[in-house]
Formats: sequence, structure tokens, C-alpha cells
Amino acid sequence: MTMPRRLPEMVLGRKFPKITIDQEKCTVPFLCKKCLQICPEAVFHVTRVMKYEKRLEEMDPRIDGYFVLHATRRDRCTVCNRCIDVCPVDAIKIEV
Amino acid sequence: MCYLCDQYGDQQYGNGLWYMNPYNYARNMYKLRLPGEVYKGPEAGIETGEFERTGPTQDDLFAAIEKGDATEVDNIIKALDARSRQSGTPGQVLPLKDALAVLDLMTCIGLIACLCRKGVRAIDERNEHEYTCMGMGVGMLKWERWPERYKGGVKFVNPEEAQEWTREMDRRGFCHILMLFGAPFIGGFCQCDYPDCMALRNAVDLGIGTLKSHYVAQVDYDICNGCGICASRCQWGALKFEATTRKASIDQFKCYGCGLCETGCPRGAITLIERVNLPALAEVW
Amino acid sequence: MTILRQSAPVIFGRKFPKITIDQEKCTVPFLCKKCLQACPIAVFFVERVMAKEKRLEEVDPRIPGNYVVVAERRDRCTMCNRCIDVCPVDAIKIEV
Amino acid sequence: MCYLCDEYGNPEFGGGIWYLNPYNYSRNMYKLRLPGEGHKGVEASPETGESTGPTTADLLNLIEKDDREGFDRLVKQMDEGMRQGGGGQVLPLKDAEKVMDLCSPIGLIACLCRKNWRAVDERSENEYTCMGMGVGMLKWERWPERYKGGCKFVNHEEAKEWLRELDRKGFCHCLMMFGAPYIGGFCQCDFPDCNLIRWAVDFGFGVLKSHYVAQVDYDACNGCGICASRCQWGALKFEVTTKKASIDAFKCYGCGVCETGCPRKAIELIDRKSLPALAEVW
Repeated sequence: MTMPRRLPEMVLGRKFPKITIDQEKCTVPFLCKKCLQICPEAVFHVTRVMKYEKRLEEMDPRIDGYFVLHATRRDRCTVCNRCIDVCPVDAIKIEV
Repeated sequence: MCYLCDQYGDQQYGNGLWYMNPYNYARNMYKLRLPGEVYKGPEAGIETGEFERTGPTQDDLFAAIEKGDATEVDNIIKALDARSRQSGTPGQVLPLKDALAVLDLMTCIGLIACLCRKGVRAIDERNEHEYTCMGMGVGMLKWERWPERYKGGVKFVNPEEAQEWTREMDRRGFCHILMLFGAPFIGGFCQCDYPDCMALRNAVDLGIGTLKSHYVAQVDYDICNGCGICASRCQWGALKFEATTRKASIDQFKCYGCGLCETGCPRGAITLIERVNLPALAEVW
Repeated sequence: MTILRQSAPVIFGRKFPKITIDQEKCTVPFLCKKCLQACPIAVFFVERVMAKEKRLEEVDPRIPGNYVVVAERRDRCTMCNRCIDVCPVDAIKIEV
Repeated sequence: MCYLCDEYGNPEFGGGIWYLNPYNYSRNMYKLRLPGEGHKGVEASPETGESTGPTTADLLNLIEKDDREGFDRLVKQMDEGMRQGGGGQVLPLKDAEKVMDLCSPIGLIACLCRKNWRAVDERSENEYTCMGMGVGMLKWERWPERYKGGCKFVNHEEAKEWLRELDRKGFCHCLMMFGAPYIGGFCQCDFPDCNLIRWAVDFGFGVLKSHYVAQVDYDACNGCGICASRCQWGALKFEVTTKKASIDAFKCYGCGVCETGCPRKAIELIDRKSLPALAEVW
């Protein structure tokens, strides 16, 4: 059975918006969580810093740099700029 | 039947449904390591940093789409789908009645905080009342080894409590997806919704990963009075309200058979029928 | 750039069910309308018989043969057989 | 803007939106016949048996034969055919009411799609769910089969009230062209009865998305879920975790039925132009 047909967000040749997150400014994303909860398309994703030797320790979200924000589903981003408006430290930049 | 049933199902138990086969819950499942693979199965949890991924990632897929290379997009989707089948990570959608049956077979059920909601919506589930995820199997007994993953601790429950809790989740509108950590070892039972659950999201957006359930929803037009409650519960975009006939209409090719519309309908107008009974859906998983 | 506004995956190579409607038995479909209103995904389509020179005349649905039922969207048919159960004259046959 | 605005829009009227340009409604539009084409435009309505273009059956054969290039070519051809012939665009209620001021005469008629798909026979005036527009309607007696129940001519206010009533019932408003840009009909559609919605949702060509996209105001939304039952496009899902409606902007056709259905006015239609990523998603 051949693969399902492509879906709209997989329109070939479509350029996805480039989302850059300034890690110096955005230090405690898990506590702040403003952009994560405002994005209508749930583009962002917060994970703990993936260090192998630290894998058995609990990570305290209050400590800078233990959690890091990614824009994993940037193909869903509609550049509505809600995250930029809501971010208290202006860490997010989006270029179409 | 679905590929999991073909491999792990047994006709004696639950006429071939793989999750009804008690041998898939046996203790020895836990040691089942595919030869040559390190940290597969429950140890290689997403939080461990050791979850090495072979093959293409989502960024490769985005790059291929942006480049506009059709064959590469197809190949990457095939590879992503093959890998999720081989490691069996996102398993299969289960309706409520099957979910309750599975909880009878399973031992060592622990309510835990959900990983996806923590990552996608930064929701911090710290105490027992907020947990929306469920860890299953003997692997849960080692939960102290992963303090980050089980930050709020684990609430071990007996099957009755687990079933009551699953009914509560169903009332709220979460789909029940059985998660495998190295098929057929069942490691988790997720309560999912769109777009928070990554397994559900990849299934709806990219068409890979989570398998449809063994059932498909069907509306009984005589009973349905067009109240529309079911429409808000469908996470798959398969159920629409047909204004002309004032009835709910289900696109059975998109329906994942999660049964939320069936349990949500106050008049019982929607019933889940076996996917096998609809020949056209035989290969639609 | 190819703009594919496709939103449902089409599975290529899939054989659709063959639906045959016996025109001798099904003579006044527009009055009967049972299969048309029972099908959960509206596979059937009733249209008047298209005689070009008679296009400016009104067609009476009571007269047998003026309207005919066609299985227009048989790609959506899931063979749930509701139409077969509901048809008073057993005019519908569906094979895989 | 969408290709209709590029070709038929005029910046002076309604910010370049083609259906707000009065010239597209004027009488001479009706005589606009593409050279050499017979019954195109109003005469070639589906009831006349004149439309000779490719049909859904051809598409299905190509899918069964697993011929993807053929499928792509035919979809492009049918999409192209719709650009000149019987295409259309989804309109939210607020724009639909503006169109009512521009167009005359307006006649309420029985709906063809419901007649064909669900054998719904609309005979009396309060059952009509379709609207014929423009000078072509004055010749309705010529087509007794198409206007079986007759035709109820209404003025602009009645037409607007009628549109609001159907919007309450959950129908989407799609402006239909008979030979672009002649606007011949205003359909009140839903899935799966309307063929154009069906083609758009299933195969990706057909009716155009509107100039607006729906967005949820997370503070106002209390998670009642009424909007979810009204969305015909599968674009609006209820996110249980945050107890809010979540709209997939790429699938949203901007019909505004969720906006008018929301008791708390939590959903709002914003301009498609304001979301750069949706610039080419029509």
C-alpha cells in the first residue's frame, strides 16, 4: 500500500518560518511557560538539557539553563506573533 | 488485523487482539532486549538523553519539504513510520471498554505526570489529582531511578482504581493510547488530545505512528437528534455535524475508533463496530 | 511551487468497492430516497436522466426512469451495507 | 491576495477584494461568453447535461490505478477549469451581507446539491437553502426542472435576514461563479452534501479559502465546545488539556461559522494577509 498523499502543511517547496530563541535571555522556560501556553499551533516544546551523565538526577526548573525551549513544529507556525508579544524577555525572533 | 495482532495476537485470548494476550504482560517481557540495541525499552526513556535515534529526524523531513523534493519526503515518512513500528513507540488507540479490559490484565499500574503536556504546554503535574498519564508493567517498580521523569512521584493503584480513573479521563475527553516501549512490552497508557500528545499529533498531521483501533464509530441516524456534543470530543477531525440532515456525520477513513463520541453521546446514538466488519477499512490502520 | 490544498490523505492503489444499482428494480429513486438519506457519508447521487433536447422541460420524479441513482463517491464507501438493508427492492449490490 | 482578487479585484472597492467590486455584478457581466464556448456560464448549469469536463469518477479511477502523476494532472486541470468556470470562494457572514447590498436581483431557490446527494426536495419558500443572484435569475422560468419549487425574489434586507438564519443553523456561505467573475449563486453548504466542499476537503481543489482565518482568544474561551460541532472542515478541535478550542490555521477555510456560533465571542476572524505563513494557502 503506497504512502498517504501529502497534507497541506507538507506542500512541497514551502519555506517554513525560521524561529530563533535567544538562550541567554530565555533561561527558565519551564517556569515562565507563557509562549508555550499561548501558541495556537503548539509549535514550542520545552525539554530538560539532555546531558547523559546527568540523566539520573532531577533537574530543578528554577535553575538557569536546566530547561531549554525548542521550536520543534515550526512547520505549523503561522507567524501570528503572539509568542513575541507575550514573551517577557523578547527572546523569540521569527523570520518568514 | 493490525500488524501487532499478526505478530503478538493469540486466537485463544480476546479473539486475536494482541493487548488481550496475557503473555504480552508477563514478567519476562521486561527483559526482552532486541540483540545489539542499548537502552531500548523502558530504560531509554525520552528523558534519559540516551534515546539515540537512528535514521531521519523531523528536521530532516522539514528540510526535505522546504527543498521540495517529493521522493525524499516520501522516503523519510516511510523511514519514520518503519522506525515507530519497529520500536513500537506510539502503540495503538483503545476505546474505553478495551482500556478497562487491559487494566484487568496489567499488574503494577502507576499514575504519573504526563511527559507530552510537560513538554508542549509546560503543564507541571505535581500531585496525584493532576496526573493524566499511567505507567504500566514491572518497569514502574524502578521509578526512583528516574527522579526527573517521575518528579511528582508515582501513585500505584489497583485495577479498580485505575479503571475508575480511566473512566474519569474519558469523561473529560482524552483518547486512550497504549504506548509500547519495544513492542510488545506495554509501558504506558496515555490520555491524549490534539495537539498536546506527540503520538496523536504525528498520526493526524503526518499519518505515521499510532495505529487506529480495532473499531470504527458509526452514527445511528434514527437516534441522533443533532445535539453536537460528540463533535467537540473528536480529536481526529473525523466527526462533523451535517447541518442538512441535522445529524452527526463521521468520515470513517479518518476515524481512529477512540470511542470518545460513543461515550460522550447522551442518547447512545453512536456505536463502535469492529473494523473487520467494514471490508473497505481492512487495510486502513 | 506545487500548491496542494489536500487535507485528507488519499491512499493510492486502493481498490474501491464496486457498487451496482439494478435500474429495473430502482425506478423512482427521488421519491424513495431511502439509500440517499441512510448512507453515513453520502456515496449516492440522484440525477435526472440527461436527454439534451429535453433539458428545458421539467421532469416528473414519479415516472419510472426519469431519475437514476449513481454511486458517485464509491471511494468513500466502507461497505457498512446500510443501503442494502434499507432498500425496499434490493436493487443495490456491493462487491469488494 | 487570491487569484480572483488579482484578476478581478479593484483597490478602490473593499480593499481589492473581488466580490466587493461592483463591476463584477453589473449587467454586462451576464453576456460575457468566452469565445467559441457553447453553454458556459449560466446556461451550462449541471441540470442541462452540458458540462463535459472531467468528473469525480475519472479521479477515482486514477487513484485506483495508483497513478499519482495522472491524479496530480487531473486535479490541476479540474482546478484550472474551476478558475474559469464554476469555482467559488467561502465568505464569512459579515462579507456575505456586504455582497447582498451589491447584487440584484436575488432569488431564493431550491438547492441542487441537497437535491442530488440527499434527495431533499425543497418545494416551499421557507425550505429554500440556496440563493440565485444576478440578472440570470430573471430567466428562471426557462429551466422548470432546476427551479422546480419556483423562485422567491427578495430584497436586500430579507436576503440578509435569511443569511443570518442559515448561519445560525450552521451552513457555510460559498459564493459560486458561473463563468468567472460572473457571480451566479450563493450556496449555503455543509459537508458532505456540498460537492465543492467535498472536493476541497477530500482532493484539495474546489472552493477557495476565504480572506479570513479564525483564531481563538484563549482568555475568553471557556471550553463549551459548541464551535467544534459547527466546523465543516475538520479544522477546529477541542484541546482538552487547556480546555480551549484549537484551530488548525492551515485547514481553516475562514467561513466564520464558529465565530457566529460562539456564545462568548471568543473566536475572531482575522485577515489571512496578517498571517504571512498562510500567504499561499488558498
